[in-house]
Amino acid sequence: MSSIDRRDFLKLVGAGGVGTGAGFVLRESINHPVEQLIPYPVPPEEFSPGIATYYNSVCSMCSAGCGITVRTREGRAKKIEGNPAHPVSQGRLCAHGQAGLQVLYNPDRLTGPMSRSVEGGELLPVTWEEGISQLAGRLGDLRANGQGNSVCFLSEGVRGHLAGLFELFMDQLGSNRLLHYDFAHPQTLYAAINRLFGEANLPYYDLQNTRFLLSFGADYLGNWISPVHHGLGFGRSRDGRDGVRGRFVQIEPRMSLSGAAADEWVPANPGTEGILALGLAHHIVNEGGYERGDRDAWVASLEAYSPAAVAEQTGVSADTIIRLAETFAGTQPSLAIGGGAAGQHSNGVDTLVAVNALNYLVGNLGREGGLVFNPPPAVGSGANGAQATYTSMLEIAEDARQGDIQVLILNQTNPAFTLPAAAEFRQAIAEVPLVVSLSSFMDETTAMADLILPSHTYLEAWGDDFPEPGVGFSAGAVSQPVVSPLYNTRATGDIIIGLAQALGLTDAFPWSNMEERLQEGWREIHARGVTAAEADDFEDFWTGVVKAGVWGETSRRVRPLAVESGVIESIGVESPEFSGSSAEYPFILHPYLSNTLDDGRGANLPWMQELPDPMTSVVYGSWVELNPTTAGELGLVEGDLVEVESPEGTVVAPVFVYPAIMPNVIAMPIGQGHTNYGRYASDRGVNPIEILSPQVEPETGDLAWAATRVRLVPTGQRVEIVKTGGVSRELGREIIQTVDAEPSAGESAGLSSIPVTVVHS
Amino acid sequence: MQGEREISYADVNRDVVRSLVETGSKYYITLGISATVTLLCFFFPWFYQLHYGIGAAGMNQPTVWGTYLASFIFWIGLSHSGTLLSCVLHLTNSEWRKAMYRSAEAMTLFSLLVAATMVMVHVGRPWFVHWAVPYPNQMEMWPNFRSPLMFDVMAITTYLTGSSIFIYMGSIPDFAAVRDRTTGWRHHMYVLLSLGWRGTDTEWHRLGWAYTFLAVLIIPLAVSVHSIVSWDFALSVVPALHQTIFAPYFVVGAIYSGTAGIVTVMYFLRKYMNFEHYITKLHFDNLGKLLLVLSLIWTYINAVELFTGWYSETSFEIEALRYKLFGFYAPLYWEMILFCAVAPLLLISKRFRTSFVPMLILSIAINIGMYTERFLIVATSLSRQYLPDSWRVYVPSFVEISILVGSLAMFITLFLIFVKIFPSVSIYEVKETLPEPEPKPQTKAGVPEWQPTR
Amino acid sequence: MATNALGLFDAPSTALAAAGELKGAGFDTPSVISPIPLHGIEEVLGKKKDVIRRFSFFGGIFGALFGFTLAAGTAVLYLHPTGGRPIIPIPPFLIITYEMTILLGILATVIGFLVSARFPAFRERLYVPEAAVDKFAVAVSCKDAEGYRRAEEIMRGAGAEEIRELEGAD
Amino acid sequence: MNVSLVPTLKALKPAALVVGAAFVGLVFGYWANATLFPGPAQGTAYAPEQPINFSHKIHAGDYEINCQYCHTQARRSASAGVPSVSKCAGCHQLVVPERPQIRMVLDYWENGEPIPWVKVHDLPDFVHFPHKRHVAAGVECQTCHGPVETMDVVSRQAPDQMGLCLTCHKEHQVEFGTDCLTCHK
Amino acid sequence: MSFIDNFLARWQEYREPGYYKEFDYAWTMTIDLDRCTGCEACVTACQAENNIPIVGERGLAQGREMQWMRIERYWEGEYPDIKLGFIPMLCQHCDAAPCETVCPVSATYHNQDGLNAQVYNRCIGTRSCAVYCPYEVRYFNYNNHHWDAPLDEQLNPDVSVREKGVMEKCTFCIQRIRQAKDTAKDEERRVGDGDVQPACVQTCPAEALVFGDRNDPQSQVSQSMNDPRAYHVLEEVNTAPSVVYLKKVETDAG
Repeated sequence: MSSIDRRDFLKLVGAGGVGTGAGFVLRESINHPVEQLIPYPVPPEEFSPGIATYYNSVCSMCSAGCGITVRTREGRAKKIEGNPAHPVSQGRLCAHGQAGLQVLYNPDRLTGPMSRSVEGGELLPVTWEEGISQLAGRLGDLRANGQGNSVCFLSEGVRGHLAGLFELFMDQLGSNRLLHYDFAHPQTLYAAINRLFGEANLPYYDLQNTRFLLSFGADYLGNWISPVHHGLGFGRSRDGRDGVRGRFVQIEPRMSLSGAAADEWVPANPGTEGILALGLAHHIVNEGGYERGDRDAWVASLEAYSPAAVAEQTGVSADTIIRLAETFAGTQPSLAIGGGAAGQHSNGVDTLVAVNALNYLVGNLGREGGLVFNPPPAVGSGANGAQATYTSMLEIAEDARQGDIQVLILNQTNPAFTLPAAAEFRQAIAEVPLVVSLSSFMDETTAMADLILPSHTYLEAWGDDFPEPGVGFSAGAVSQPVVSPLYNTRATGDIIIGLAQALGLTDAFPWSNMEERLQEGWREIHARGVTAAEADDFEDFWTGVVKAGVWGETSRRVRPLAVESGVIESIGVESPEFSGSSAEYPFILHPYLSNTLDDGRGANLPWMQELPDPMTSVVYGSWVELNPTTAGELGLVEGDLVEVESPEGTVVAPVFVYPAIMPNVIAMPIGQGHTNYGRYASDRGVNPIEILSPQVEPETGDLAWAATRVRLVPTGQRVEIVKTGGVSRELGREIIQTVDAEPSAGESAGLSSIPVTVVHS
Repeated sequence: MQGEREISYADVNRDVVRSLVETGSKYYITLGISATVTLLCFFFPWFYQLHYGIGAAGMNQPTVWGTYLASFIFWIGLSHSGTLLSCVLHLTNSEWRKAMYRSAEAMTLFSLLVAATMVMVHVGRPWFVHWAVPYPNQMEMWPNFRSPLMFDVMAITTYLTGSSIFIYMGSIPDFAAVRDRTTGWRHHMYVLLSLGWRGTDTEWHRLGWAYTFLAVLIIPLAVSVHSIVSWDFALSVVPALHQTIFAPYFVVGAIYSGTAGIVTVMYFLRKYMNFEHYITKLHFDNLGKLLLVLSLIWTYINAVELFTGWYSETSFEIEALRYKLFGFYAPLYWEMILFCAVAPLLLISKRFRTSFVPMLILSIAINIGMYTERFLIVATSLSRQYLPDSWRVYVPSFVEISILVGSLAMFITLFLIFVKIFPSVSIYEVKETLPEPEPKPQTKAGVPEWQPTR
Repeated sequence: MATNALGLFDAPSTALAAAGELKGAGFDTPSVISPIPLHGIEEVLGKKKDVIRRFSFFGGIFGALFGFTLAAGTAVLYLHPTGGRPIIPIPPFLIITYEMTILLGILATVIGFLVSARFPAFRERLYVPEAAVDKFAVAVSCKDAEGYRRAEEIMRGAGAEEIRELEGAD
Repeated sequence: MNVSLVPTLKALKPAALVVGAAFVGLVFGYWANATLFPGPAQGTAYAPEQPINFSHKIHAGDYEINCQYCHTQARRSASAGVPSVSKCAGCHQLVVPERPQIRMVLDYWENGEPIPWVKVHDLPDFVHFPHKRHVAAGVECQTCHGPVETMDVVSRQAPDQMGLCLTCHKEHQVEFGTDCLTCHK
Repeated sequence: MSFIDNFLARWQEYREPGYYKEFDYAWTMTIDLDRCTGCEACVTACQAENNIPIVGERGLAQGREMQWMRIERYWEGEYPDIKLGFIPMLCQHCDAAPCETVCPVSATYHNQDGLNAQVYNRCIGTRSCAVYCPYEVRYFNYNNHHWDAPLDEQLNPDVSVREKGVMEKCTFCIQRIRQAKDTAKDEERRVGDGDVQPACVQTCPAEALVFGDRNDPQSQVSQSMNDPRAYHVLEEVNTAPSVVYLKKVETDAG
């Protein structure tokens, strides 16, 4: 075949051409996209590309006030870690604190001021100037006509100079309606401490040096007061000391995280914890060889609480009571703490008084491993001052209905979610002509606002915090912006100052922004000159504090071992009252703060939604916890949807058979059931707070949120509960191995082992 | 052979060539349907999975293996009787093999191909599977030959090569025969395939030897292949999988399902390719006996597995056992027992063995049972491992099921194409089974001209 | 000039008989073309020696070496210690060795077959299509016309149906 | 007769030729694309057009400005860093501000905009390449980036491929230089 | 043929089980179960540090959680005397790891620091390692994961984001180890005790987790490994883990 004819030749050329094209396209298709190198117009001083920079600040995810260290790269926050220098967190941090990043980078953040042009109309973006002037105008008029008091300011619990700023602003307006509202604020504990010891602030519970801890319903490792610090204490008390191993006993109707960690879990009927405490007291005073002068008084007021009688009411056997009493008195130092649901019954304050009195009886006041009294915080009156009780919230609502409230300013607090439906707070807000929200998220309450002036998140703003309760000495920290603001938002302090200036209150508010306010405030602290080693120049002091992220005084208070007069005589705990008849509503509802979502504020953080509940491993969603026997009687299994019906309403949630809960109690986690609050939170699970009956603790007027009776109505439907765990039984596989405790002896480490950062210049 | 009527050498050629060149509309319809199903049920879902990720399937943590792997083992298993059986029977030169071995080997070939595609479907990043092939590259990386999976790669490559060569060698004389009777592109094709075969005594002699050596080599290979597949599981430390008996268990299971597969294929060949004279009751009878034996061995091994598990009295083994027998997948388990251990006992009766439709149904039932077995091996053990708090059941997703169906269709499609290219009954070996032609009385008449059937 | 006599028989027996006589008559060993392998042909035409076995054997040996070298060699080229095993563990590598032995054994066998049977055929060779159906052909090469006549005679005697004179080698 | 393969092969030759031609075309086309338009995909001689015709030849070559004068991060950080616009402006407000290209730089500077340089060497995201360590080890920039000081337009000299790293690491017996985790994150 | 010579010369070495006679650093973690409170701070810390995706409710319902560090919980007894134990479960970095041998492409192997390395970009997704791992700590990317902007701003640039079809697991925060080694190298010293801590160890409020180099007898981790309570989970599988658990202490009532 010497020569190929024309047709063949063309064929070949054609084939070759097609092939070439194909090859060309092939390479083109696997080519990477072009990438670019974008330089800074001006190189930033604080950081250089590829190298991490660390900023110290304060965590605001809960009220504990842990010091944090934020790792940033290229000006973006990448990771939050505990600040090793901070006495509360000491380099550690809880899951919640870690998730702070998702508050900052939350896709559902409010990106700028918005206003409702017409009543019930759309929220439309406005400029800050417009927003501020709109509000300032309204406030100006009211102030001018002496109606300043018709302005109400509802904030989340804030401390330090921001709290001061709020107070200043409000009385410049001539209003006394400034309230901090947090669902979980331990109102009753404050009252109890006050009645018992005449202290305005909570004492420091020194877990890490105690050798025997009795916790009455306080989930100190979950979310009671300062979980991270308690965690440290727990760990060190357990294994931190040679030969000494702290023992922990948890008394509560439903096993909490702390209950699981404890060596012993004692279920006691809801609301009878105080009675149980007095039972212990009775034994200590009568058989415990109690010698102090006031013995007779004790005997007198305690005689109704013989272990036998108490056993009767609490459902805890007399032997157990006596055993606990003896160990408590015998193992020194020992510590009794109370809180959580135990303090949220009709007898809340009495209960906590009784519990804390135990510490007095064994002489654990103001000493290591006991109850250490805090000095007043370096700035402000402390956390309890402005805190709203349920009753005061009801008053606000009532005033709103009366039309006495013209302007309602909300700061990061979400009463529409955290108040029972019975409070009819939503309806009340609707009555207020101008509702303003400074929240960073579109939560249920903000959704009802007419004007939204979104604040920075805590990672973008200046601020300071003085942990309350402290750690036995007064400490504080400055929180600084770790990233430049993502959106068109402003620091809460700046908004207030801005408002004040717009109102012409320049002489009361001479500062141009929060940072200045802080510096001035810290000047005073510096001037007090009580810091351990003092930097003589304020600038150095200031930079030092900001760098270290913490400041502290080493001075401790010495306080006589005594209780307020008349307390002993008046001591006693009524049996708890519940709404609804036990016949109609056989179960007691035990709501508890979700370990992952807190009181619901964590629900918009995907990490928190995906973090399995430690006890049940459930993610995303709500559930109802039932004792296996109860479930058996009702013929319910995991996943069956039931109506939880209280006198106040009904919620529907799937059953989770929970092995460690009393048969007459059902438990539900608080936190889910948002209707707004972003893509991760909204329309997920149910909110048990809604069906709580408006039972109040008479002394404080705080909501007795553990005092609701309910009944269960199976719906016949079922759902698959989404959880990460499989079968939570070991089946003898010795995965978690154990040894028996060896008798502990030896002495404990000193309280001074808590590091106090000394600021050098 | 005992066909209903005597057939001559010429008949054989005629019938076989007919089966190749004469194609009815029924064939095309079947082919069309199976091809379409392959496209819709295999390739579309697969492309979706490539786009979305393995998440398209129902697998989860910790059950990270699912039906894809089960199918893989199933197809590998199915491949096991063809060539292996053919080899054994060749060496023991049993007559009855000769009519059926060609299609049996074809089955091996195609089920292997399908198995290979199942691997592609199974892995998370199929676009990188070439990393499992030892070739020099700029990364200076090589596969890890310590891995059971690499044993697999090697074994299956070898097996695929081996069986395709085996089936081809056996067909050369037939290609030659067909070559002379065809025209056009078919002729060209067969000219190439037959390599110029003539059938001289030398050529026959060489072929005979080569064929025997191949048979000798392939038998141990086939055994090793399924042992190695079993080691993918047995070399792990997973309670129900870490078992010494797995290799023989898998091999027997493979031959078992494979033999059942042959019965199925035989039935259809006989019915739709009009090979009634070549594939007869005899074959079904023999295959039936084989099946019976295999089912007994298989049952025995199952019993042994359960017994040792039970006897161990460790939480892990006991749980695995309990879960298999009474757990979430128990219905499947008992279905498997019914189909693979109980039903085959019918084969004791000769009437059953020699009646076609019942045999067909049984063979299909057995393979359903065997697929279940493979599925259970994966599912029950992986969903019940060491840490109870990580236990979770696994349910196949729609995509997985569709791909399973699709793979079956793919197998059928390949087979349909095969029967039109390869003489699906071996011409020369069938002739060997016929009585030798006797010399005719002398006639001066020349050789009658042979008419190619067209 | 050389030529071939090719006789067609319709039974193996007669064909073999013819082949035997031809051999006896001093012709070079004739070749028998048949549709099936003929038993007893060796008695007639003498044993053929077979080379394929050598191919298979040495292929296998080479495969074994290759297999182990592949496994061990690549393992040391880039060290990836795994699971507390040595870089070169024997048992797993024996499996690779085993597989490679068989693979190369098979390939060698095929080559052996092709070589020894002289495939593929590029030149035309002696062939009659009928021999692929039901005829048995005996082909013998004859030096001259005389030789051809004798071959024809013998085959007719043996009962050939037809004799063809064919040019060309073997 | 007719057992030979030759006639068939002859018959099939045209078809074979066509297929062959198509294949050759495929290879050629791929090669052509690779040589004519060497994209950011691996390979050498990729020299994209930059927003400004910055010449390393003039700066690094003729004026012998040290690489790290502009790429300051190279010795401190994983990324070598591309100079900020202010750095360019710093000199060029005084030096030849009138030239059109320089004008463009100054415009960027005055508008406070970054210059969108196009990446020439682009390592995959799963690779951890700390310039710092390599500078510290005394590796010349040119080893990987080629004789930049002679380039008016920077082009990729080394294929950004694993083999390259390995060869060098082996050559210099880098401690654990072939451990995957040394480079892969 | 230098290659062959080399090969023969080092034959002994290549026959050494586990290859490494001694690790350069032997990174080890001890977990004190008596301290662990199950608060799961470690879980979130890990998620934040290692770009672990947000799987979403659907994904979790399908059982495809991604927690390199997870907490397992085991109930013991029945109401009222019932106990709940927590055990953090993460990659045990076994020195005889079943997962390593099975990978056909050497995407996972044991490196000179005793780390069980997982090279994401080499993984082809056969998932065999997850099957072979008795601790169930290998997690597979069933699909590409997505971070709603601006959540992606949080992603750690030192850790690659894994694509679909890739197996992933705890690395003992290799990026931190790398960083520590880098600094140490600058200061011409070895990495000291406490220089490097994985995110989980760093954040654990109860200080239940300790991390360090067990080659250094002075290191905190070596100390706590000597605790009589030390044990390995699933000892019987004989995987020689680098994670050591300290037994939980049981106290009889009173």
